[in-house]
Amino acid sequence: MNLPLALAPVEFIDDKAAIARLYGEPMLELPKDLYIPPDALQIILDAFEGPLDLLLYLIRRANLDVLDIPMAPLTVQYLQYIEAMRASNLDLAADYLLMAAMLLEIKSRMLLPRPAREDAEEADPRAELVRRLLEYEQTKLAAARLDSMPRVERDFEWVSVFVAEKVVERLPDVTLHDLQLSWLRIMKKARLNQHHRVGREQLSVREHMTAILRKLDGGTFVVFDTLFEPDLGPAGVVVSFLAVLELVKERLVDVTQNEAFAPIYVKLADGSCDNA
Amino acid sequence: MDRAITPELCKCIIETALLAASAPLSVSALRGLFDEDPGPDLVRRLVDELRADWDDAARGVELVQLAGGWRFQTRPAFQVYLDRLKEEKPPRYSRAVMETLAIIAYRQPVTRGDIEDIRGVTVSPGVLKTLESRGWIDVVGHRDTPGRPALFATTRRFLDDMGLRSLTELPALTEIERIMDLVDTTQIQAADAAADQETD
Amino acid sequence: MDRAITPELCKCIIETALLAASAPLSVSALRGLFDEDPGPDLVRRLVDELRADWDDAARGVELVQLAGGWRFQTRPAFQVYLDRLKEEKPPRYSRAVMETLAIIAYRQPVTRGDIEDIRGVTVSPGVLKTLESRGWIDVVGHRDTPGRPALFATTRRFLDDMGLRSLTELPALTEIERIMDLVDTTQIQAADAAADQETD
Repeated sequence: MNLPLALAPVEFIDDKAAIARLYGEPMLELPKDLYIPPDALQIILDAFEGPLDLLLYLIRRANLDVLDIPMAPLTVQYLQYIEAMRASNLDLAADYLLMAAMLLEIKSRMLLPRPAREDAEEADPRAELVRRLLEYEQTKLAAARLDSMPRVERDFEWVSVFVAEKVVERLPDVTLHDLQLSWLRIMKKARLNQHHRVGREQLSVREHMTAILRKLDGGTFVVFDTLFEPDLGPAGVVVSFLAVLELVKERLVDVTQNEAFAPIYVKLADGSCDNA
Repeated sequence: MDRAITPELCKCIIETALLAASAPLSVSALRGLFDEDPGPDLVRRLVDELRADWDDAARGVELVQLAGGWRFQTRPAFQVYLDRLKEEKPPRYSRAVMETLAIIAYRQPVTRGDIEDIRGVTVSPGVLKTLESRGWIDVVGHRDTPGRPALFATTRRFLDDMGLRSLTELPALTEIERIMDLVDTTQIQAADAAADQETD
Repeated sequence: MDRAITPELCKCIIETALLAASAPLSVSALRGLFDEDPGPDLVRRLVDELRADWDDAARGVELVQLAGGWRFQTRPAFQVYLDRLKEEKPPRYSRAVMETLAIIAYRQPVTRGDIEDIRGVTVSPGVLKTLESRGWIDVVGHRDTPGRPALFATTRRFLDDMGLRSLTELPALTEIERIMDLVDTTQIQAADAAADQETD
């Protein structure tokens, strides 16, 4: 009988196929005239992840106890697979041959007569193989479970909505505190150098100077009266007036009056508005 | 499973697809979600409903229609928060820029020469350009002296950005001078050190 | 503007950030959204509320906690629809890849030699490259043995992509592990006895 071709590593053989029983477990019929088409062998080889996987398959298929492996039939089975693959000139991985050697070694060690008492502590020659088989089987199961866990892109997707960004350059934040510190620094330096006397000045006069310059921005004559906002109250008007005087003093504006009591006009000093 | 699909489930599927999509989805793409095509009219109606639902819930994300189809995107008002998740440090102005700004704020209108006199160093054109492009200063006139230098002053925008109603709300100079002796000089030195590391 | 922030707005901002994020956001990252830190307790409470809100609304999207923090993701039940929009199928990994991943996940840090010992076959470089390029494993060091082989471990991205908060949430290696414990003791002795019988 040929080897079953529909190989699936988790498949178990049914009892009818067993030709013998070992320790109460069914044993497989050992194939005699082995013929497996080469392409089928390639499939067999591809179906296994390596010698451990193949061994585990043979053990599970025969419903054998991993902890009590009958070395002789298992080794025969394994070697037959290997031989079939070699006979078909398949590129057999060295790992498979290494395992064959290991199985034969275990088998021969078990055949050796053992002194009765002394080596009671000596390990079963199969122990290492059993450990490796169990560890590999554990890995196989873990891999299958890992593969069945919900995984991004296969079982779910991340949510990441588009961030509507205005393409603006991020500008530095400046606080009043920063401004204050900068000013303090300037003054500290000024004091140390004693070069410049940073005087105290009425800030609101400066503010009004700027405001008036803005009003005159067009470069045309502006009626003097309109520079004052009655809403600001008497103090505001006075400050505005001081601002105009200051502007005149700094020759930033021209004030003209054609005749007494005629309207007074204010205009930016000549050329002042060129680049404004 | 698809056969007994309700409009409610249909809407839920469309919403899920739009939330997970990495590009806008057209109505015809959305129709492709289903085994049995619900037709363009139903899909269009459901997308409209979705947009309204999200608007009503006043969320930070909205469903918008673009050339390529529909897409969920964050509302611009939330950008300020999302920006904070970015690792980058906030940019800072160099010491030269900050001192120039302080001088213009307190002594306006001033010329570049004035600023240089006070700071004791020449002012690079880049410094004034930085402040001008920020909209914080502008030229309000020219002094009637040789060369007719431009006079700089702070703008309305500057006041707005600083949270001031008028320049008089700037910390008063006299006050500053008074507290100057009180402020532990370490604070200034620390600020100096920080500013020195920056480039302009 | 941040000053008068209400818990409602706070929640809306957190929701927006989580919807827009391209990676999980931790509670401390979420706290960084605000100018004034609302503190970990409030943020945690609001995130919990958000999760409940989305669950109650029976949407196709849920808020989940992963190793890297919180993230919105679509529910697996909706994948059948979303798959229809995909132009290419997500990669299916070979058994070699999945077994290598399992070994690294459960026994990290491991060298390539360790993996080969357990699997009983040589590990092709492509297998490790596949896992590395997916961002699921990386080299965390080198074992101090001849050749100084690289030690592989799984990444946080692996946990996030598998929907896990930590490695302890990996499915336990139960049954077989139990057997393994017994192998070294009683079972081996029993096997010894049996082996003695076999050698006749």
